[in-house]
Amino acid sequence: MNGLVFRIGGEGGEGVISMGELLTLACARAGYDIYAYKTYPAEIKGGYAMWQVRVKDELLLSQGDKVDVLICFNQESYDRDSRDIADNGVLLYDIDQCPNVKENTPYQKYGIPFSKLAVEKIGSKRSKNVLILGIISGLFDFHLEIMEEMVRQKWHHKGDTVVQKNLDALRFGFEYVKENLTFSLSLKIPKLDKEPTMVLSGNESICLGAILAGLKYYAGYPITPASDIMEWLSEKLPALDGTVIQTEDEISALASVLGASYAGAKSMTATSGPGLSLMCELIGLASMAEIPAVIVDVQRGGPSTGMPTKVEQSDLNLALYGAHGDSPRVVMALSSVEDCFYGIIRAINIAERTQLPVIVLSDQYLAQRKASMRIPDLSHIEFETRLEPDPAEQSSDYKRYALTESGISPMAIPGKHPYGYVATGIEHEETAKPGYSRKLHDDMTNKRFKKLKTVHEDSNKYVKFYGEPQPEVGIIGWGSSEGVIREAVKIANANGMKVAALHPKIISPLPYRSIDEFLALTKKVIVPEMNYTGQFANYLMAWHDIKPIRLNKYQGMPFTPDDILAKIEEVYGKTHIKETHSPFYSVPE
Amino acid sequence: MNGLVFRIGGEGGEGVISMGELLTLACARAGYDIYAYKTYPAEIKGGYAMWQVRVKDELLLSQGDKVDVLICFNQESYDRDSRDIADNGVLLYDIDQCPNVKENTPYQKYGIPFSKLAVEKIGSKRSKNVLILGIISGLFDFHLEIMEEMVRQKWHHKGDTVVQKNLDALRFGFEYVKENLTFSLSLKIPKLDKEPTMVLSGNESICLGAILAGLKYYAGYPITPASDIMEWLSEKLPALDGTVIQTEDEISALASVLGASYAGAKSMTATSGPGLSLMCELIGLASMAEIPAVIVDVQRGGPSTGMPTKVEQSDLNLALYGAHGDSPRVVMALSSVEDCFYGIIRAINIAERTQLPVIVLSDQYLAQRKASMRIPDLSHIEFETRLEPDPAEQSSDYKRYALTESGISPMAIPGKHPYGYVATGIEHEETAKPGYSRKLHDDMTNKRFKKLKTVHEDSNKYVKFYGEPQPEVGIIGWGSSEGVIREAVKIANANGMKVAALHPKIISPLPYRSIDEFLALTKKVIVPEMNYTGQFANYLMAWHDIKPIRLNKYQGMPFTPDDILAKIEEVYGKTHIKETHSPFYSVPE
Amino acid sequence: MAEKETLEPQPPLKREAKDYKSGNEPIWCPGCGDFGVLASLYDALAVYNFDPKDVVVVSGIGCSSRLPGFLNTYGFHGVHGRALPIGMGVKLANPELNVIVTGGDGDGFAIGGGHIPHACRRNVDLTYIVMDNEIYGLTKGQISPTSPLGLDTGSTPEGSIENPLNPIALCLIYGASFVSRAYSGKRQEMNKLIVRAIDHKGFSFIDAYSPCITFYDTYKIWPQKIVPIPEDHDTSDLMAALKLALDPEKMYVGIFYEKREPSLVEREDSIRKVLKEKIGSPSIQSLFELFQ
Amino acid sequence: MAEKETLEPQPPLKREAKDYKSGNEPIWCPGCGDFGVLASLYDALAVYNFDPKDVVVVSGIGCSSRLPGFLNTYGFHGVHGRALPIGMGVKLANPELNVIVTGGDGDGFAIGGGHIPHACRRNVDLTYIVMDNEIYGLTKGQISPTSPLGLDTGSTPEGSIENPLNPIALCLIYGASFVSRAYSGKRQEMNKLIVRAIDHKGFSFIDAYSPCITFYDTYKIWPQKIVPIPEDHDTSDLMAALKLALDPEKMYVGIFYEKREPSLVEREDSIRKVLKEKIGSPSIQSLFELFQ
Ligand SMILES: Cc1ncc(C[n+]2csc(CCOP(=O)(O)OP(=O)(O)O)c2C)c(N)n1
Ligand SMILES: Cc1ncc(C[n+]2csc(CCOP(=O)(O)OP(=O)(O)O)c2C)c(N)n1
Ligand code: SF4
Ligand code: SF4
Ligand SMILES: [Mg+2]
Ligand SMILES: [Mg+2]
Repeated sequence: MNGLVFRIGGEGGEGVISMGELLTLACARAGYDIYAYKTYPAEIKGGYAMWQVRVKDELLLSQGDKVDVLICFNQESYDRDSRDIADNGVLLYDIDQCPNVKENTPYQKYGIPFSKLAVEKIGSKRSKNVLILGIISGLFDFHLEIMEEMVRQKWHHKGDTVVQKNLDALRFGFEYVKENLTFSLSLKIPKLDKEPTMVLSGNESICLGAILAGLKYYAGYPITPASDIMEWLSEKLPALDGTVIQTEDEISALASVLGASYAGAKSMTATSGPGLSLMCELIGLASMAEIPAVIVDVQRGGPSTGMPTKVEQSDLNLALYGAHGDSPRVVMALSSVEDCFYGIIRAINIAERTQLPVIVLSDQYLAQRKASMRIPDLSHIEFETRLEPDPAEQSSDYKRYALTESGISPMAIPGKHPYGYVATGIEHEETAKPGYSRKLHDDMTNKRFKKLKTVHEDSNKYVKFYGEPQPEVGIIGWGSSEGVIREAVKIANANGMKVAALHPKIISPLPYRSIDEFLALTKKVIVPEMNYTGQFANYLMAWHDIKPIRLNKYQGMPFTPDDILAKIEEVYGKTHIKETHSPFYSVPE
Repeated sequence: MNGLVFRIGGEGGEGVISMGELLTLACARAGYDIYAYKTYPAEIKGGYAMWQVRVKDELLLSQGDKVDVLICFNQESYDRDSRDIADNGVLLYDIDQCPNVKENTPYQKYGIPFSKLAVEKIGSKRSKNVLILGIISGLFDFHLEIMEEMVRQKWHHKGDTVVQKNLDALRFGFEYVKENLTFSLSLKIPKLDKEPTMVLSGNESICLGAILAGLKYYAGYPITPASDIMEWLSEKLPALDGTVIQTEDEISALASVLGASYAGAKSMTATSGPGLSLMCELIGLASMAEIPAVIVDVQRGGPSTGMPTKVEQSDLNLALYGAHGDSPRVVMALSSVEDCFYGIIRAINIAERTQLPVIVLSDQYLAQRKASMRIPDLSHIEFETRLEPDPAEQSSDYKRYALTESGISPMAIPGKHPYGYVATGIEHEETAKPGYSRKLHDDMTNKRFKKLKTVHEDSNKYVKFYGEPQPEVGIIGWGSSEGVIREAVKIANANGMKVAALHPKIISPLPYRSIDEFLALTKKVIVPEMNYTGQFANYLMAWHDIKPIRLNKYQGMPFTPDDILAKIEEVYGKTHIKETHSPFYSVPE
Repeated sequence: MAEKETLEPQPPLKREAKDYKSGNEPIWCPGCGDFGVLASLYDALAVYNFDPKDVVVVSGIGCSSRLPGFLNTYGFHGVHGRALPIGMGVKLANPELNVIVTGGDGDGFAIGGGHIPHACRRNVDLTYIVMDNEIYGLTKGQISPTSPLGLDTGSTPEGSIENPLNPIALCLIYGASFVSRAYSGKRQEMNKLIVRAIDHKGFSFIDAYSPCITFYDTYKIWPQKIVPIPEDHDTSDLMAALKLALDPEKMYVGIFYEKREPSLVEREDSIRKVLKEKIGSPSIQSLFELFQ
Repeated sequence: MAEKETLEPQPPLKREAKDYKSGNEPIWCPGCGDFGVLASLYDALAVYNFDPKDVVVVSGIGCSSRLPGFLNTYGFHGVHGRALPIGMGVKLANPELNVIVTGGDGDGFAIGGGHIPHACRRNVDLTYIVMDNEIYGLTKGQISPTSPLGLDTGSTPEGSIENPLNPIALCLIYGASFVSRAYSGKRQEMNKLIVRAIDHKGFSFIDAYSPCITFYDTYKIWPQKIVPIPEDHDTSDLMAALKLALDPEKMYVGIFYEKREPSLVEREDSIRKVLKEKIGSPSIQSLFELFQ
């Protein structure tokens, strides 16, 4: 099987999303790799909602370009989505809800009265979604028993009658296909015999990783698309003797995270752009008072309230520079659902090790899409904790901000070590006493920045290289586009184009060495990012001898492999590199 | 006369500052150019305070390097300051308060019992400062009548007895010198016949310019070193039918500024780093909702609470990038007391014209030093107001965010125009209705950034070039170091070194053209800045083909001409440009 | 206030409720309490026959904060929690405007909770209507500062462990000069209250109970507890008002408290007067002279 | 709380006030009221004989907020206005610690005013001492939210036009479980009050009158108005407490209100218990299984 892309579109609240989730999990249980994402309206109720899942028997890197099977619940979905159907694809639509459907199409189509069938045959409009799952099982010879098991698990808590009704709907759909549709699509979904995987979203993956890394304190304020991190953790962390608290705003969230971390707990908050903007002052405090803290920013369309349910990668500048003064911090970008897991562990480790704020960038697309992931091998994961004063040398002149070789000073923990000291955002002497002499500020500034050195090592370690070892065209990407870029590179390589991609996971400090090595291979470098100003490209320009070929998409939608491929082909065909000195008041090329 | 540098040092609260102010104004009234600054303790009471004023019969560009006349009130001042005395300088010190004074010195020195004389001869310790002013008048043959006039004006409201007491003190000091000191310093301060100038601080200059530009609403929250802008305005603006309000925090201050500006008033706030950090979210709102707003940031030592009474230029990154999403704004840097006046007018003009937030960077050094400035010629100043809907074409389809050629759309004013619309931080259609379609976000993002184009013209206009037309070594500076750099260039040129400096006043958008032209002259470019990471140098590196030779001072003190000269000489002597690719985790070279 | 000559509400002259509707259809869930608040507001504006151009409706972020978009007046849909200071700026810049600030309980009492005390004590001339559903609607159901103890929400799966705030008592203690409550289920009453609140000189507060049918359906709980404030309640008696506000059983609707004190606009004006008497209206020349 | 076995304050065992002093001399102006607060705090810590390592004193920014530096306990001198949430984080991360939060009236009621309601209603287990001088000291004398109407300051040259907030009434209405006031001029009383406040389980609030001799010298005004709360005052009677707090003439000192309610730490613990009963202490394996 060469992979299938399913998309379900309809009105928000109609069950589009929950049906998509079931389908996704079923495919994963059958042994497939899956790659799913959703979009939903910013409006409160109603509006267009969509779930898309790609299913394949090998590692998936992107959501794909064309849709093989589109299921339309209503006309709006048809109007938006039908143009994306592959020529040899299939359209299933609710014949009563989609009055205007084109006659002649390259793809096959079946109008089925989903709602009517559900009401008339099962006696409940709500069973429509499960009925459609049955139809899909029938169409693709998909293992009904997997679906049945999932239905049982999902409605178990609602009692036997509800479970039975849904099982009836499932079976009805299954039979309906066999009896009514003459289906010429040859795709079948056999069951594979692979080791079990997890199916989870980026946000869920972050939660899982954080718990594993020893998270003990989480404070947050609801905001799309980060809220479900708090919601998920609040159902689990307290049972692990941790604390989850919803504070009155983001400022309070980060303030309490700093308090908790100061008191010895591994601590974290998650937010989206508006919350990160509000946190700037406290990021500076963490930097100055040297308090480990992890801040997850699930980016959405900006600026300001912007487009809360859409994806964008436009908070990089803020993550790098948000706080007055020279305030060192680490900035990471998560690149896949799996990377969310390992990345957040890395973030907590780095925060603990360096006593710095670590800002972790995710985005709406990554946070809410689902992917399969191998069960992590815990024996290979390292967990770091902060440097504490050596209990052996209990001396009376403990210096919280001692000037050490690495810049890292042992951090005494209240209640644990017999050293009172005052953590402070004022410039201070080694003892933490406020001080403003010229030399002091000089020394302390150097100290605070020196700590980034150890992270620079990580930075060069956690950078991925894909594609041709001797590329003619390069790509440097960041964040959630990793899979899409990798897929594009694969296709390009297969088509004979010498292309390679570099994908750093730690954005600040940059992996200077790795990037310079990459630039030594080729100077034609595409920098794709989901924003207008090319924040990453600009940042690269400051630190490397590079004239990035910008590829900016700012439409609230993620890149597709085709987007990247088109640019590769354009650049590959060229002899001269396009001039990309683009003052940012003009439209990036 | 070749210029004199006076410094007064003592305990905060002893009148060091007010005495310095009197001396400064007196010199200005005598027709001299003056350049004065102070440092004072962050501690609440006590601690070392200092006033320094340089006096010259031609334009002054910096505070100077060496002190010609040092007046020490106490031992601490002696310990800190005496090393700065010029070889042919003079030290006057309170013989009772400074027990440890070096014997053999290249400079002359006089121990005078300031306090004792004040108590014994005038009958009040408080008159010490005026007594010393008298001494200075005597020493330098300075026009006593100017001093007398000032004393009368200053203590006028306290009644005749107080005035008389101070006049007595003044005269006593004057006579004391004549009788007791054998003074070999040949410097005299004759009265010049120049047109009258104003003596004011950077903050005062901002207030004056803002009022002239039509400021009608000011909201702020106290913070060192910006508070006196609010304090000054609150004594004047209401009398001009404006409003000044101290809000509960900086967020509220900027929020109310946006409200007032939306309602049609030219509006402004001023703060320092911590306040700017808190304002990030609302800067993004101004950017997205297209509301003119001027935000003055009087920078101080950072990060976090840092060093509130010390200078630093480390908020540039935050000014450029502080807010999530791609949020256009204009960033300016004030470079002198005079530039504070014209610069703030420019800022208000640009905000009105572009309907953008304009962040204006000043710093503690510039805000609190005093300089003389010619009375502005009002006929040469332009005042802009925002584009409003054309009253002639009162149509019903007013579009607040109309997509125009320039990106600028007419802004209807509540109460004035018959068009209700909703200003919003959510992505929106031309009518201001929320919308999230792919094309819309694309179009609107382009629109918002296009507005910067007109500012780019200003940017190339408001850039200063100093020095050799064909330099071998260049300097690009920003902000308050302009005078110091200019003076260093002057000296270097006089010494035969081909050096020139470029000083942009608008930092974003950069004057790309002017900088490229400058870089075409020489690639050896020093970028001096008062911060650690080299924020401006990094920013230049992103947009220009430049390998800046960094000169970073981060000790809470401004550059001196010698600092700059030393670097010029170092670079000038070299054949190869130093490699300055300095990843910012390491100490900038 | 423009077009409003007397303190007494005028009978509708020309404009009706529909004349304040914008072209945008509300995007709230069917049954959302906010519809009732919006309708009452239309009616109130019609009572005063305000010219839409003289009205500014300011809001924060939340379901309720989308309200300005459904009016054809001026509006300012700002960021989460900052509606009050934005409204203050609007009013101070142009005191002729009629300023109404709206938003949700999260917007007002959580992230924006630091601004209410100051709006109250400054007696800013505006009407603040909080659409209180005791939940975060827009972010899909987490606790708000008014959620009852024990409420099971997305962020409190085992029930909220925080005592709720009492918005009426808060504003009374902050020194608000007009403090009231209404229920969106009773449109007539709510309309009358909004009319009274707009009429009030200074800061007027309405805690507008407005159920979120989707995430915390209080349509069945609240009506049983809601009772009008007794007729004999003395609205100038702060302690009596507090007593009503703190009643553990009943949810009183009506005017709790009302007093006439100089408003912020009036006080700013008096400062201007004092200052002008002292220094006149300084010419730019005289400002220059200050530094000579 | 570590080293504190019973709810009754213990007689000093070993440590005295001086054993809590750090090496740093206070940098306050001679005569500043904050000296009195600091001394009272030393004494109170000595009463409990806390090990300095088990005490964390958290503050914001301001003259008063420099206090932690003068103790040899742990301290956290944060940013302006955020001391309460920082303190909450400290306590929740390690409930064994004794957390005291301090700061000024500007720090607490202006920029930090949005956090107090939530600290109160959550009943966070800490003692909050506001050194209230009704002025901004550190920034050299501008109005604070408690400055009296008409006060002439750097930012209000013609007198403040804002009604002051009443911190006691505020905290009462926010649901604080211990609300009190003391005057730094009366050290004995203040010391006793701090001892009581620390003893209280949950959130305890002390409005600590502490004159700023430099920018608003109230040493002459206040003592005339300050009176102890009448002995017969019932500290469980909220309305009575409010009445005292709102007295227009007198400035009462003493305990206004006190109640025993589950604290945040206790409630978090009960949530943990409930959850563990439901899902156990999930192993990492069982967490992985959730997604299979
Ligand atoms: C700074 C910031 N934080 C968080 C959010 C996300 N957010 C939007 S509305 C909202 C709360 C909505 O609750 P409420 O104010 O009660 O309004 P309702 O939707 O219930 O009417 C939140 C947390 C945001 N937009 N901005
Ligand atoms: C975000 C921010 N804004 C403003 C300031 C400046 N600031 C420092 S202390 C202070 C207020 C001091 O008043 P208060 O809290 O009453 O303390 P006091 O000095 O009177 O003890 C202000 C406004 C700051 N440090 N940070
Ligand atoms: S979610 Fe609740 S508050 Fe929001 S529109 Fe729906 S019912 Fe109203
Ligand atoms: S300025 Fe006021 S509050 Fe600050 S130390 Fe001095 S007396 Fe105390
Ligand atoms: Mg709500
Ligand atoms: Mg104070």
